[in-house]
Amino acid sequence: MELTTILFYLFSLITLGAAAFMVFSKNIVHSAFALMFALIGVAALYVLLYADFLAATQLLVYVGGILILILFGVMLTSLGYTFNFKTVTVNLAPASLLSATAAVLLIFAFVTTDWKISEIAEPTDTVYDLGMLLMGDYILPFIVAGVLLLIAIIGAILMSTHLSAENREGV
Amino acid sequence: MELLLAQSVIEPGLTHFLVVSAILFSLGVMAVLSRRNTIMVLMGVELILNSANINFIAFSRFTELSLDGQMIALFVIIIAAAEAAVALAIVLNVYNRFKTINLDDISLLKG
Amino acid sequence: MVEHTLYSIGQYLPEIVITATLCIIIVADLFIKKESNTTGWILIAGMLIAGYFTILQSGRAESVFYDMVAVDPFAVFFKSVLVLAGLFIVLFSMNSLELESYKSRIGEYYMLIAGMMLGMMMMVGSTNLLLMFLALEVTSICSYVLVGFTKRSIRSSESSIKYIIYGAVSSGVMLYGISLLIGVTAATDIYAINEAINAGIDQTLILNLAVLMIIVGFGFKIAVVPFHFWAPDVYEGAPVTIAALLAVASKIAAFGMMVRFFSVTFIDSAGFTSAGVWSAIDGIHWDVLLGGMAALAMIVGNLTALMQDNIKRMLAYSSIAHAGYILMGLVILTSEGLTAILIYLFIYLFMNLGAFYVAMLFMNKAGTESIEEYKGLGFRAPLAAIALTIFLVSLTGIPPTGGLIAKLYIFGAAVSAGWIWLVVIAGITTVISLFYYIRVVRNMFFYKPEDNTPQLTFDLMSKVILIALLVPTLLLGIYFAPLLEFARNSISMIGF
Amino acid sequence: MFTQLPLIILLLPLLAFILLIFFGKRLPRQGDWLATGLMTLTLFLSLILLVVKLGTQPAETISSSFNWAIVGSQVIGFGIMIDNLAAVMLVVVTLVSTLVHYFSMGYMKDDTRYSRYFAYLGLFSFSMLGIVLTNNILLMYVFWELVGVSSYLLIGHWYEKKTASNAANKAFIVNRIGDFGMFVGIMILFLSYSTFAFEAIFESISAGQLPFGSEGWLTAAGILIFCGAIGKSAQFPLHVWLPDAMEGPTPVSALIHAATMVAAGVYLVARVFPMLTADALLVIAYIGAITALIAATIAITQFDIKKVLAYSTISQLGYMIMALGVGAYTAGFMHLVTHAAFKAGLFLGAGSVIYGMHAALHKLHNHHTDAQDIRNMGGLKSKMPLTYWTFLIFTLAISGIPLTSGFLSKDEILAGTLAFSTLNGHWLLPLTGFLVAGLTAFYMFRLLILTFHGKPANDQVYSGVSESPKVMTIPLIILAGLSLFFFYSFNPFGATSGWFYGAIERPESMVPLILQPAAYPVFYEAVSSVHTLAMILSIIIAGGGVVFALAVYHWKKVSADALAKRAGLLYTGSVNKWYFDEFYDAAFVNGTHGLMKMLRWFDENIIDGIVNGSALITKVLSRISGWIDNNVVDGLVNGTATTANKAGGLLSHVQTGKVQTYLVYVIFSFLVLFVLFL
Amino acid sequence: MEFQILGIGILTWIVFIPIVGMFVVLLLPDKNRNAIRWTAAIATGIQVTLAGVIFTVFDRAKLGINDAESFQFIEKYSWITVEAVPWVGRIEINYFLGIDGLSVLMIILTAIISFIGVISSWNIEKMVKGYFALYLLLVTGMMGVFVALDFFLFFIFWEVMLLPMYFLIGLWGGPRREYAAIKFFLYTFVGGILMLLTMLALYFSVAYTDPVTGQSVHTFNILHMMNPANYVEGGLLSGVDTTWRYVAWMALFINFAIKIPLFPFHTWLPDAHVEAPTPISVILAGILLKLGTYGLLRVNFPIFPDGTIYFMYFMAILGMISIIYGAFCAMAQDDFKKLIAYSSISHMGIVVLGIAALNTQGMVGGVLQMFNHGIITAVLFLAVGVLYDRTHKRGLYDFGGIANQMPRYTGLAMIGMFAALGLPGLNGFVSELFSFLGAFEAYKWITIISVTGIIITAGYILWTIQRVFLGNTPEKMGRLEDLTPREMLMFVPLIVLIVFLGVYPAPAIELMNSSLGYLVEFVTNGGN
Repeated sequence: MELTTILFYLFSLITLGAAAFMVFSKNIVHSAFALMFALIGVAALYVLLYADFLAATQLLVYVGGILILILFGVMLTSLGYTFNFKTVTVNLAPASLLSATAAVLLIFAFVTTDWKISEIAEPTDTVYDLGMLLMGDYILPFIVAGVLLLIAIIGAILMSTHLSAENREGV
Repeated sequence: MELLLAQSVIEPGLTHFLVVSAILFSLGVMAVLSRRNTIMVLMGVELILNSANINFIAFSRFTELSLDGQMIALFVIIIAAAEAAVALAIVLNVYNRFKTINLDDISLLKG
Repeated sequence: MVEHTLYSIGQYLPEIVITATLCIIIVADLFIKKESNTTGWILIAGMLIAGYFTILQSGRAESVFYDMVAVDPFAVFFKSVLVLAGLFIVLFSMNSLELESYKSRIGEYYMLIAGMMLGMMMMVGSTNLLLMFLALEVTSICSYVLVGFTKRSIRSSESSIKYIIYGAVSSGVMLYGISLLIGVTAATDIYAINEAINAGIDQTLILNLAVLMIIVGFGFKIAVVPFHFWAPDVYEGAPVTIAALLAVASKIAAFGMMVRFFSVTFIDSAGFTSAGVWSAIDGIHWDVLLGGMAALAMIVGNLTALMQDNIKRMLAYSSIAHAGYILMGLVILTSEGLTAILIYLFIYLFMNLGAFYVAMLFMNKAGTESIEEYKGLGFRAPLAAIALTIFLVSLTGIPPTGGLIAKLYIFGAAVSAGWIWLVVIAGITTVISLFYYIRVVRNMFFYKPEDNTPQLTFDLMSKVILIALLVPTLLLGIYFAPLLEFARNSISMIGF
Repeated sequence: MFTQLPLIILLLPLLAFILLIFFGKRLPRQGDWLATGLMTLTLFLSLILLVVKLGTQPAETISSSFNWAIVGSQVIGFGIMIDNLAAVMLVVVTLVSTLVHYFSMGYMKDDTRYSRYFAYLGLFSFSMLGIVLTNNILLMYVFWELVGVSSYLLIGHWYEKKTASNAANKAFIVNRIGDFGMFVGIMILFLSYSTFAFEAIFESISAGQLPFGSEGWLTAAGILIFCGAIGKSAQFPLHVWLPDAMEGPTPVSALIHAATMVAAGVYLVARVFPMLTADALLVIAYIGAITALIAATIAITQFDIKKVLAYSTISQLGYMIMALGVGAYTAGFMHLVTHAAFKAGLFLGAGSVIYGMHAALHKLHNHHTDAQDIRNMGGLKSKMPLTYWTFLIFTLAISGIPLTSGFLSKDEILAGTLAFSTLNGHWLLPLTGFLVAGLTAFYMFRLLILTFHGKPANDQVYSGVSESPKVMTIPLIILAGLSLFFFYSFNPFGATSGWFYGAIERPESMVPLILQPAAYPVFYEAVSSVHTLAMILSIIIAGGGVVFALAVYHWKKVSADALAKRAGLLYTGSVNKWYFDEFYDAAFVNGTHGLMKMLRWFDENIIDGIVNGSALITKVLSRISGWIDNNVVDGLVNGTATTANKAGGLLSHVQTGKVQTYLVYVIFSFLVLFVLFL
Repeated sequence: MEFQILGIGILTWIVFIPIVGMFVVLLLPDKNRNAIRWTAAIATGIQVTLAGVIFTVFDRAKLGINDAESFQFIEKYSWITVEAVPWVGRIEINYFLGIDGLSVLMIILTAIISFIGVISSWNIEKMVKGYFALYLLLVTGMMGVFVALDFFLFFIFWEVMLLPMYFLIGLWGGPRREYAAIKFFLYTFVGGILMLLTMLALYFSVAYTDPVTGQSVHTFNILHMMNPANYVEGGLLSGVDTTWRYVAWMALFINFAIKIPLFPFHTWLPDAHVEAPTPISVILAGILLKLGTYGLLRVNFPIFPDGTIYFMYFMAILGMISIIYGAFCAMAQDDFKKLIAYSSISHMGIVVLGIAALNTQGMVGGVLQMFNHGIITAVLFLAVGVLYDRTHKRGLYDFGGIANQMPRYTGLAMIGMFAALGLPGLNGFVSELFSFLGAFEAYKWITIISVTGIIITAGYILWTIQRVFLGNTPEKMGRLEDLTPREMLMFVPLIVLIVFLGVYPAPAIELMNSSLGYLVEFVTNGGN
């Protein structure tokens, strides 16, 4: 058994276990931290897939950015009136049925499919290649992604600021 | 069959990663469908996006897709960040108006 | 490489102009007085310039940005239609009483519309799955915010949260589908995907799964049954201008993208020239699937619309039904079908915008969205009421209005392709649609207003906008040859 | 002259009609002089025509026609045909009409719609003349219906009375039923021969062309056309309208319902005689016989003076029809002519009596006594001598007493039936004939005696009665004269030698040989061999009837009540007109009413219901109408509105407003679609 | 082409004069009611004049039907033409007007009834401007249907009538007007959709070869659709006696049957008639119903001769049921207007029976009956309207003794009623006669049963006369004024026509004789 194999199973287990914990946990803060573990697990899986740059990005953006954002969200919306990190579930029966079915179907599809495999060799430096692609073939998506982030930031500010405060300013 | 199974246990190939992503996807769906808390739902969405990303990167390793897959995954992460920012801002806004972020209770519009 | 990038920029002027406008608005918003409409005018100017550049692109057929973007008649058609829709939406917005109390943020509002325009124009031109998804997300994120723009309205907030959750999940599923499609074909470019498919794909199960998941995303965007549930709630909660934008522009863009995706990706490139009919590859019957969805959309949309009292909600269901009619054209996937889609969308633009506009005017002046409370409006505001009547009649498809021509072509294409059962359902549901449209008309005209209610007066600009929407709606019902020509020439996509 | 003169004769009454309808009220004396004058002129012209026709071209049939319309390649011509039959009939019609005009000037003097009345008389005369003059069965049908409508208008002249308008309706509708048959007959003829003209049709038949290639259709066509006659001539089973039609003014009854219009049926049969097959004729004969018998048995027990006359008319018409049916063509037609004179006289006489009674009752302000009931009369002989004597002559004529015209024609008919039975063995026909002859004599004398003899029923009234004015009595006298034998034949015991028999001859049958009735020579031989026997029998039977009537009502040797009691059911049946009206009411009128109510219900609930009910439309319509009108109570609509709301609720239920529920639907749909496409 | 006014063909004039009138009406101030009325009167008056010109000039010998050469007053301009793109033929929609013996009578009828309708609308006081604008639009639609030879144009005119009619019933009608209006709208719209689909199927199955360019051109030209040679190989409706052709025939038939209205598609009619204001009832019964039978003759018969022959009996039986059923239902009504509405069903059944016979007599009778019924029923509805104006009642039991109070009115109305009853000497008889004659040749028993309808008709008409005109005046009715000169003006022309055509129908028959004869020949030969 090679190391990569062991690592794969390990990280897969971590990822899926954390994700499952996140989904089923009653406490939202616990869920958020479980999500962190899941995301880290995914990053590790990226490494196994030779995507080291992506793994780094995953850690930076997701764990460093999005997760913090989510935690902020949790805090902001759970503070103020009551401290309540507990959350409840709805649609439990249909949701579990549907997601279980989805899982079964997807796994069935993946397992039965005869994939055309053409494995690539372990690349030396994905960062360079990715950078070249980004400035070349993917220049347009790159720029657009920038615009998207700009819009998202302005939109987020727009949505999160209090209007009532402005009203007081007499606008 | 047994041999195939044994082999696949031993060597993690494309299918292994896909299966992981499938389970992750389903868990995301589960969260989206079943959690009352809006933020939980958003976390579920993140799981879905991550599962797709696993696919992209797995394909980039195991098929002729090569780096394109990683590229797409990169953009997906950016998109996820933007979406999360906006979504959380909206959640805050809703929280200000409804004093709750339980999706179940946000249902004035119907019929 | 750099040369190509530079050249591509030259071919991408409309989008670039919009992006520039977006930036200018952000900057201008910092300096100008908050109460003015200046940012709106800037956007209009930007869109006009973009429209101008779009027209300059007509007749061209090339691929730019490393085969990610097509500049072809198809894209030009959609871009011009989108610009037209955008112009009207901005004009509506300037008139909207609803937005009046958000004047301090109107700059952001127009900025977001600009962003949405950018996203939509990219949607219709992209030939790369990544760019398509990115464009879709740009559009969506802008629209999520716009739907919640009127923050004081609790309904607006609710609709924005519903919209973003629904949208995020849908696009997540779609993304998963895209990942599978890319994985199975090892290509991101739709032409390359097409090649791979034509070369023979063994993994049809995955292909099915992938396309189905992608359809979830498209279905969400065009609001077609069974992916339509967000539409009524969101339309009702959103500001009416944004509801119009979603019902018209965003739907048009999504159709543009969807048509391009399906007709390029699943074309049988061998059979295409000889048979004269585009046919999807063997063993996969997306046409039946889409046909079923179209039928469902027509049935559910029209039936549920019967029950509605809120005019925006009614128009939401009506637009779900219309999505069904338009989808018929895609189901057929012949050149006639595609022509019919373009014709339909073009006419749909005017009549649906018109209906939304009058609804907005009535909301401004009479303060109601309830169809029940439209009673007597025909006497209080004859011009607007007559205009609304014409728009609704057009939506029903009664001559001499453009709506008939739209239906005529879509039905005709379906008949010629032998989709009789679909056409029959379309016919029956058209009859059903008569009821809810005519109910509005009846309420307006068949009841006398109460004695002391004042006449509603509209300013000149409202009237001009109204006429600008009315004239094409009527004219296209009588003389539609140019449109026909335009649409016919516009179905050619790059590579075909 | 034979093209213009008939046209003028035809159009003069129409002119009168048009002038009176538009200007009647503004003319002096409301234009009665105009109508009467024009009618008199018509009479003279008709007489001239008759004389000239008989004098110059007795054997010719003169016809002229023009193209009325061209449909496809078929030319439909209309025209005029003058043969002896038409010429004689023309005089009969114009004569009776003229006399009725004169009589009406007195009788209708104070009527509120005096000019309208004369206008309608003009319309009637026009239509009747049209029937007589046409050469074409379609045109005949046209005038046939016009006669019907003018009769409708005249019966309903006093339309304020419900009974009058009812009677008018009844007359029209019952006639329509007959006309329906005639119409079908006409269609058969036209489709077989592509023409409506009598002569052309006969020619084609004689050339061996059968309708739709079948002999049965020829018989059917004949019988169907005869249906028209059944209606118009009040034959069994459509005779019920005629007694009711007596609601019209009495002169109208004389004109239309005794002398001319009802005779149109007979004229029709005479016209189409050449195309009638033996079978058809047999049917005709039996219908006539049945009619004659039924009507006579009813007439015996009636007390309304006009009703008695009405039933007697039906009976006599049955006679004529029977005569034609058995082949006694000339006799039948002659009876038409003689009957026209004496029956018109009888009606006018009755009119005179009613007029007198009315005037007397009016003076006494007595409005509850029926002026037409013979039980309220009696002994009027001395008060109205002119009326009485003329009435007597008419009664003798109708009873078939020698020296009258009625004797001549009736005798020939009876001989004809007898001859027919000797040839074919249909002995029921002569039996009926003789029986009816006796009954006729009986009830006519009963009428005469009860009206004019005996003691007055009410002295007060009696004293008020006086003779009618000259304008009314002179027509009576003229008609009485015409009821004597010498106008028709100088031999009081045989008409065959008279001018009438010379002028009117039975036409040759055109139908194929195997379908023909007995040939004329054969028949004629049979007639002459039984003629004397028939004559003797008829005199005896008629005399017997008269004597019996005298015995019962004049000499009171036999009690009428006792007779009635002994007759039992027969009497009750007769008094109640054999329950025809009741039967028709129950079977047809109520049937129609029931059917129409049922269909209306069906239409409003089932057809409309199906339309409304086809699930969606119901829902929509009901909702919409619910919105539309909350005040109108509409059970159907309201009932479905609630179910519609339920259905609407079901659909809206999907739209819960909960975004996660929507997502459940989405994922579910996705999975379902996937499984479907797997 | 020879008849042009200001360079525009006479048919265009006669169709679009009311639209011109409509715009004038819209421009006139609301207050100036008389000017609005006069505008409408002048517009329709011009139509009558033009119809008169057409009547005079019309060449009776020309056949028409499927031969473009022998149509008259042809106007043909290209309307929509899109040149060929590689894999689809050229498409073509034409502005193609023309008349033949089939349509000329209908044009005259439309002109006359529209004009009378304006006169009868004179006392409309509510929203005069809107009323006349819609009225004139309606007139254009009706006239257009009768002259259009391009299916698309035909369809447009057909559907254009919907909305004005909806408003005219819905805004100016009686108490249940909205229900009636929506019902009318619904029914007709259903038919319209069926026609639309069939039209499209035809369009794609028919392509003629352009003699100039040799291109294969898909076309909406009705005349081209009649030519079996123009059906493309493998088209949905190509071939003879195929299922799809029968389906298409049936779809069109249902559309037209709704308009006629034929049992069991008739239930919109009583409601619409009862609720509509008098002039609209007149238009509805006088012209609109004829569109249905006209459509059958113009479209169904020549384009689908195979279907027509196949469904002959079916049509005849429906005609028969309509005759009897309509008559019985009419008899059961207490409402004067409803009674006339049902009588229309009965009388239109005669038209269908006549044309279903597929022979010249039946055809001539049917078309003549269309004209005659238009005139007669107009008189009857006007008659009801006159009474309604005075008493605001329509129940048959509300009246009585009108004859004494309004003698002139009674006279005129009774002529109308007798014409409806089929009295010889009045026009109704002539057309019924030919219809039945034709039908009898084809269907013996069906016709015999149908003819019994005339007995029932006599029954309900006489009953109505008795209840309304005869008897004594009920006390609550009060004194009624006899016809005013304006009312006389609307009655007299129609009555004159009734009598004249009853006595001498040749002028009307000769207009259509040759065309209809040819139509029969054409259909019975299976379109060759």
